[in-house]
Amino acid sequence: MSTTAQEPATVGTERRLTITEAIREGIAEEMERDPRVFLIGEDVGIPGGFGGAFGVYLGLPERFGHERIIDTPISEKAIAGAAVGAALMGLRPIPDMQYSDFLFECMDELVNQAAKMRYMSGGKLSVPLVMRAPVGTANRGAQHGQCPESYFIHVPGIKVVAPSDAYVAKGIIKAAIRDDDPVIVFEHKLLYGSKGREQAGGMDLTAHVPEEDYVWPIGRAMVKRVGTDATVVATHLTLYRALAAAEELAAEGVSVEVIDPISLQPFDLDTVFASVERTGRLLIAHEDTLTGGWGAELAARVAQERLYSLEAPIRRVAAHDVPLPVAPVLEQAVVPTQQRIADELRLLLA
Amino acid sequence: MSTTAQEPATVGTERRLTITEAIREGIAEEMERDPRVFLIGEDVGIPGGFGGAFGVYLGLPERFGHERIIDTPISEKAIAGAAVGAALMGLRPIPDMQYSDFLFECMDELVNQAAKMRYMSGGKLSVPLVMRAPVGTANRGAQHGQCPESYFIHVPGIKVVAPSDAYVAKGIIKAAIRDDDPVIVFEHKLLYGSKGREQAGGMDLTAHVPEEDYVWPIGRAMVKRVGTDATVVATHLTLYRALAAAEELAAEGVSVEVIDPISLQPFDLDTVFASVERTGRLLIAHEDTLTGGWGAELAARVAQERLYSLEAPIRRVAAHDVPLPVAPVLEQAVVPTQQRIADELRLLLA
Amino acid sequence: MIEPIDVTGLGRDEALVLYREMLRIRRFEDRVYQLFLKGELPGTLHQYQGQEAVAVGACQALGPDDWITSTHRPHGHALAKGVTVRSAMAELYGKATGCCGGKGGSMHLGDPSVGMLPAIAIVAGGISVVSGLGLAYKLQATDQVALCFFGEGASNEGAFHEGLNFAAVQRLPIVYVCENNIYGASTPFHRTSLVPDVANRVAGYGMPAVIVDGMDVVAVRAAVAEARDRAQRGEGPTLIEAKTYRFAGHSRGDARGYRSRDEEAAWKEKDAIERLGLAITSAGLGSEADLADVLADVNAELEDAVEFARSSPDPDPADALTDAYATAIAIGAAL
Amino acid sequence: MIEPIDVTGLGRDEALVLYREMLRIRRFEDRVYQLFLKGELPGTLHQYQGQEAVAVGACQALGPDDWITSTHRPHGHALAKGVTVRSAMAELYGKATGCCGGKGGSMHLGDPSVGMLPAIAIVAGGISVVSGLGLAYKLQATDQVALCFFGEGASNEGAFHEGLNFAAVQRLPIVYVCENNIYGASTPFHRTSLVPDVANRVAGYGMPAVIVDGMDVVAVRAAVAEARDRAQRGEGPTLIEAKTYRFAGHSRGDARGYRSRDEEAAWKEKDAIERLGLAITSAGLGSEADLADVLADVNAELEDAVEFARSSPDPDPADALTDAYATAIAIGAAL
Ligand SMILES: Cc1ncc(C[n+]2csc(CCOP(=O)(O)OP(=O)(O)O)c2C)c(N)n1
Ligand SMILES: Cc1ncc(C[n+]2csc(CCOP(=O)(O)OP(=O)(O)O)c2C)c(N)n1
Ligand SMILES: [Mg+2]
Ligand SMILES: [Mg+2]
Repeated sequence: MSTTAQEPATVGTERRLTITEAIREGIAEEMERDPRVFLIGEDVGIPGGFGGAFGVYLGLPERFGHERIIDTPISEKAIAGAAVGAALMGLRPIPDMQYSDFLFECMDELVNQAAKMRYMSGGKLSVPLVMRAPVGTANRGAQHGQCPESYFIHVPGIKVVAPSDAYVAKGIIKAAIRDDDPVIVFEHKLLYGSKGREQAGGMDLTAHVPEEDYVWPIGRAMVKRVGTDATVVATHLTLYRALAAAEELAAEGVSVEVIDPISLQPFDLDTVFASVERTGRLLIAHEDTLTGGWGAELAARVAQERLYSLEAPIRRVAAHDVPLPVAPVLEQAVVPTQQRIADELRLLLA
Repeated sequence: MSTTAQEPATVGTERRLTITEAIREGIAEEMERDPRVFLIGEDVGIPGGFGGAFGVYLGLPERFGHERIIDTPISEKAIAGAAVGAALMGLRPIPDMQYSDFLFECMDELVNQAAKMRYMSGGKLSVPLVMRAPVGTANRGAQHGQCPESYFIHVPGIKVVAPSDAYVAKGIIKAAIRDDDPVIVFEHKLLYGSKGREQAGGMDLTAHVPEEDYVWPIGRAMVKRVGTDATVVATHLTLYRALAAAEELAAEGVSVEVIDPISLQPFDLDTVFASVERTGRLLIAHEDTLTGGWGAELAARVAQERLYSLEAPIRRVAAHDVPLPVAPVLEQAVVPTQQRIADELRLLLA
Repeated sequence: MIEPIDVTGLGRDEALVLYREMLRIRRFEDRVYQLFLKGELPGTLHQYQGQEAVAVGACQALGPDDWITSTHRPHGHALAKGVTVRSAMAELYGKATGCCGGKGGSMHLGDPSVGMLPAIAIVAGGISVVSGLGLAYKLQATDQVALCFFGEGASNEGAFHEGLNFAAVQRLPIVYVCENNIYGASTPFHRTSLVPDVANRVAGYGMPAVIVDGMDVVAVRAAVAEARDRAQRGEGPTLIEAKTYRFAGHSRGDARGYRSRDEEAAWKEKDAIERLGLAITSAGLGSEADLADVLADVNAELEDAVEFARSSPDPDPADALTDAYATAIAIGAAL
Repeated sequence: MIEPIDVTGLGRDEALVLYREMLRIRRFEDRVYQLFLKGELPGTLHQYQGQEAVAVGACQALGPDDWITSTHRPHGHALAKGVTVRSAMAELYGKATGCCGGKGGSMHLGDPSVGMLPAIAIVAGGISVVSGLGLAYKLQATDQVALCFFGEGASNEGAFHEGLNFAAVQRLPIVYVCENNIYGASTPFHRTSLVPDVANRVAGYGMPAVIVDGMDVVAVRAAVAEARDRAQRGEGPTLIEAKTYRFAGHSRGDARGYRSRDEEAAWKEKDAIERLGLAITSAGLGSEADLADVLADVNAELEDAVEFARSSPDPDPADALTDAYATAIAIGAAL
């Protein structure tokens, strides 16, 4: 895996897309290219409906028909189970989970079946499915805002990715569809670029997305901001808050490097190690709760592999270990804000 | 939380029990003491049946009747849901999960309901249930040997304990039943003390269990072996392998301290910190898979809070990141053996 | 043409209570929607307009010690069960005075003091949990009954199967009220089931099922009362399928492109509140003026609640970290 | 008194094939049990004696491209679908030559080359997954049919409800074969269901159900063949409930204290192998000597398999770390 990687410079006309548009385009291209790819989930293709809970699939049923955009009953086990079975038969299903909070309804299919079938078969079968599962708190309370990525880095047999911009999102959904293993793609609801979520902290985010066919390899991180004094590793909305905090500290004369790991399993440790070797200081930031979050694993790896590079204790900033409250003032007291990240950086550098 | 704690010296006649007997006795005492306590699960009380998958409940239906030892259909969601609801109404259910691998069938009830109901209600309700879930590989393959403790340390609202001897097992099951929060009790199948599991590595384990009423507080670790050169934190079967590895190293002149954390959430960090302050070296060992295991969280805490006490990188030894194979030779190549633990200790001390 | 419901045997007071309870929900939902559009309320809303007869009919058949479970669409259930308009409104505002102290929100309204669990927004989640309520009542030999509200879409979840079968086998004192409003989000029930009625699904559990006009509050109340009696006699659970319709979209911002305006108009003809109002005036149980008085009362109650919510304090940010556990464990200190 | 089954219309070869297939499973299980008691086999066993007519009848009605899913009790299904005795036996020994290379084991027997997924030992897990097999056949417009074996106990799982309903709505080419052997571990079905038959449970999905004598291999074969035809005509899934009995305990070491010896004896009278044997000799399709020849063949095949397994190499310990992923990620290096 390459140690650093950047979004390529814009070639030709700039074409700015939201993450929603980028993922839609990535899925459409793969459906065009490979007849084995199909979509399955609740409210994904109903005529006059939503095109999935966040509109990602709008227009796809008209292009690909209802044979390949399959609406289901509200039955997460059936969705995940059908995806596992179809993948075992050589198809490439994209099951949709509306909100990642509902993954808990089909954990058996994911943890005991999707992740283990290949191994149990002695390597004779594989399970190429791509589960889409939006994360992130947005004033909806305890059961509609979790970031459950970290549960899945703990499931051998499953790959976990978490794109945070439109360029990577398109590239990695295409990589995931082409991958022979089960991949869960976690996207953040407040980064979709849809209007009307500003109140909840939503960002009006777009990126240049080239027209040509490309993939972002699973397992490759991206250095979003180069710096020399400290390294921050962060995903999703927290990544943007970390970038803002880095700007804040730049004004104080501190140079912060910010890495988007993109892929959580496999993880591009090389990129993080190389950064920590230079900066000597590491802050890990995520919206998933602290204890047992993926930040713990990264901290443990660094504490084992790069202890002698560290000039200060590794710090983590994450959602506090509580369920999500709904009141905006409570919610922002739970998730890592720009303020908390900046404060943690100051402690890291003290 | 106290920093060290030992099994009390035997007072009066020694009474050695297996973990199975100790848990049965603990449950029986609490059912005697508190009419709100009841058991619910598959095959727990059928006349002529098994007394639960591991015989823990044998004799209880005769004492407490089928109103309080409730046999269910094979319906894990119904079991967990019924436990959550009954706990909300003030009862103290003990749902039984035969094998912890089946917890994935009721993750929603655990993660989205049991863990969050109190918080969502603004603290007005609580969910005092005790889920029993045996773990550990024993030549049964990928779906009957997992150690899923670590998923649950990541669920705010749930407590996680993992007793490894009969004395603690009785004390902590009683503490769990009296606790007002949902507690998952993970026991290791090969430590039950039942005959016939020697081939799979089962231990014929007993401990002195006093007759008087006592609890082992949730959140308190036990120093199982005092040492000065390195600290090992380990649970369940791995704990005994670590103790054996410590003996092995003693012969080489090295003094290893071994800590049984017992409680994984909350975690007795003080005991570990105090030990690491003295030894400067930490090895964490568990049968759960490495990536995202509870060892990662412990390593991260030490790397943040006691970095300057460390004289060497923190090491972890755990099951490799694969599903469980069934062939004994493969199985022992996956889980942490005494050999691997000893080797890791030697690296830690090098 | 709106047809009055049958109110034979209904007293004036009773009739006006049912009317008031339904109207309070309708006006609450309409008012809340305006406030939402104005940006006063955070998050999202799943509204209950159209289904009032189900919540009110069902809750009017319950005793104060009977608990209910609810769903992502709980406003109607909450008000019908007795959650105060003030505390419900404040909860939508995310205020400290809300029924969950600002920790629950629109999808988790509830209040133990009136016998309502925090609503469960996982579809069919309440079906799992309600078994435990019934089991607790059975084990303690109280004469309480638990009532579980859910949508027809929830009947496709595994929890429905496991929960109803378990309750049937254990003969638990539970009344299941399925609000069949035809759609689960954008998806019509007939695309998810080859049988037309949810009631068809429970014979396999040996459970009786009753289909009732969910736009007739008196009929709903009677069906629930009978099921509750049966449960109290120890005969076990009953499923009541109330045929109804949500007048609003699934959640805020739903343009309802998946259903026709004709269908909507046809259901508006069955408006439960208008049908009861017409029955009250035709049967001489009350005058137009009486109904107008009820409306005025309800509006006043609502404006009071809005004022209360607006002027209530935000929760203390520090409170975000309490209540995860009953017996505190140091957050951040312990793992 | 053993009654012969009806073999009208059955040819001699066909009859002897059915006999041989069943006998192979019976003898395999008996032999495996001895080996287990001798300590030659690791882990545990869930044995299939008594149910042979179901596996054989069902698999004989399938084509080679039709896949099956199986359960914690898969030995019979595996042999009936064509997994070789050698590779099944070697898998039980945990040898490299086993059908899963020693990674699966007794509860996960399977072999893609004969159309059998690794058996799924999570009760009802196969019901979830089989939908995808059916969906793949439908989307690719092949004429394959998927067959899902499960026990009556599995019909209490949420997966049963979600899976069967989804398959019905999608009209997937699936045959569900429920082996109702009365018990799920120690628990009799009647303690977990108010309806006597699993077949009662699928009307709610608009799915047809057939109850068949699971001790009659010809009857099972006919029922499955018909359901398969229906599936191939695009008419969707069928449930077949085969009434049967496991002669052995639930797993090794089960003393069967939860059922009576009289009940066991009554079911032994229905032994499917003896009933077919009697039918063969009575109908003149074969002689006692022919049957004895089959037994001798089967025994020879088994001893060869035991020898093969014993002399096969253990897997290489390093192989424990392969096959978790198709596209390798460095274990221990990557997170
Ligand atoms: C387990 C789960 N799956 C999906 C969702 C998303 N979701 C919320 S409401 C809804 C539709 C529910 O339909 P129904 O049960 O009929 O209730 P209604 O909205 O009509 O009141 C869906 C799919 C969810 N909240 N939980
Ligand atoms: C989800 C799950 N719950 C419980 C078990 C434990 N278990 C294994 S087999 C079994 C009984 C299964 O009964 P049935 O489906 O009738 O199949 P049979 O054993 O009779 O073949 C149980 C409870 C399991 N393997 N998976
Ligand atoms: Mg609905
Ligand atoms: Mg059975």
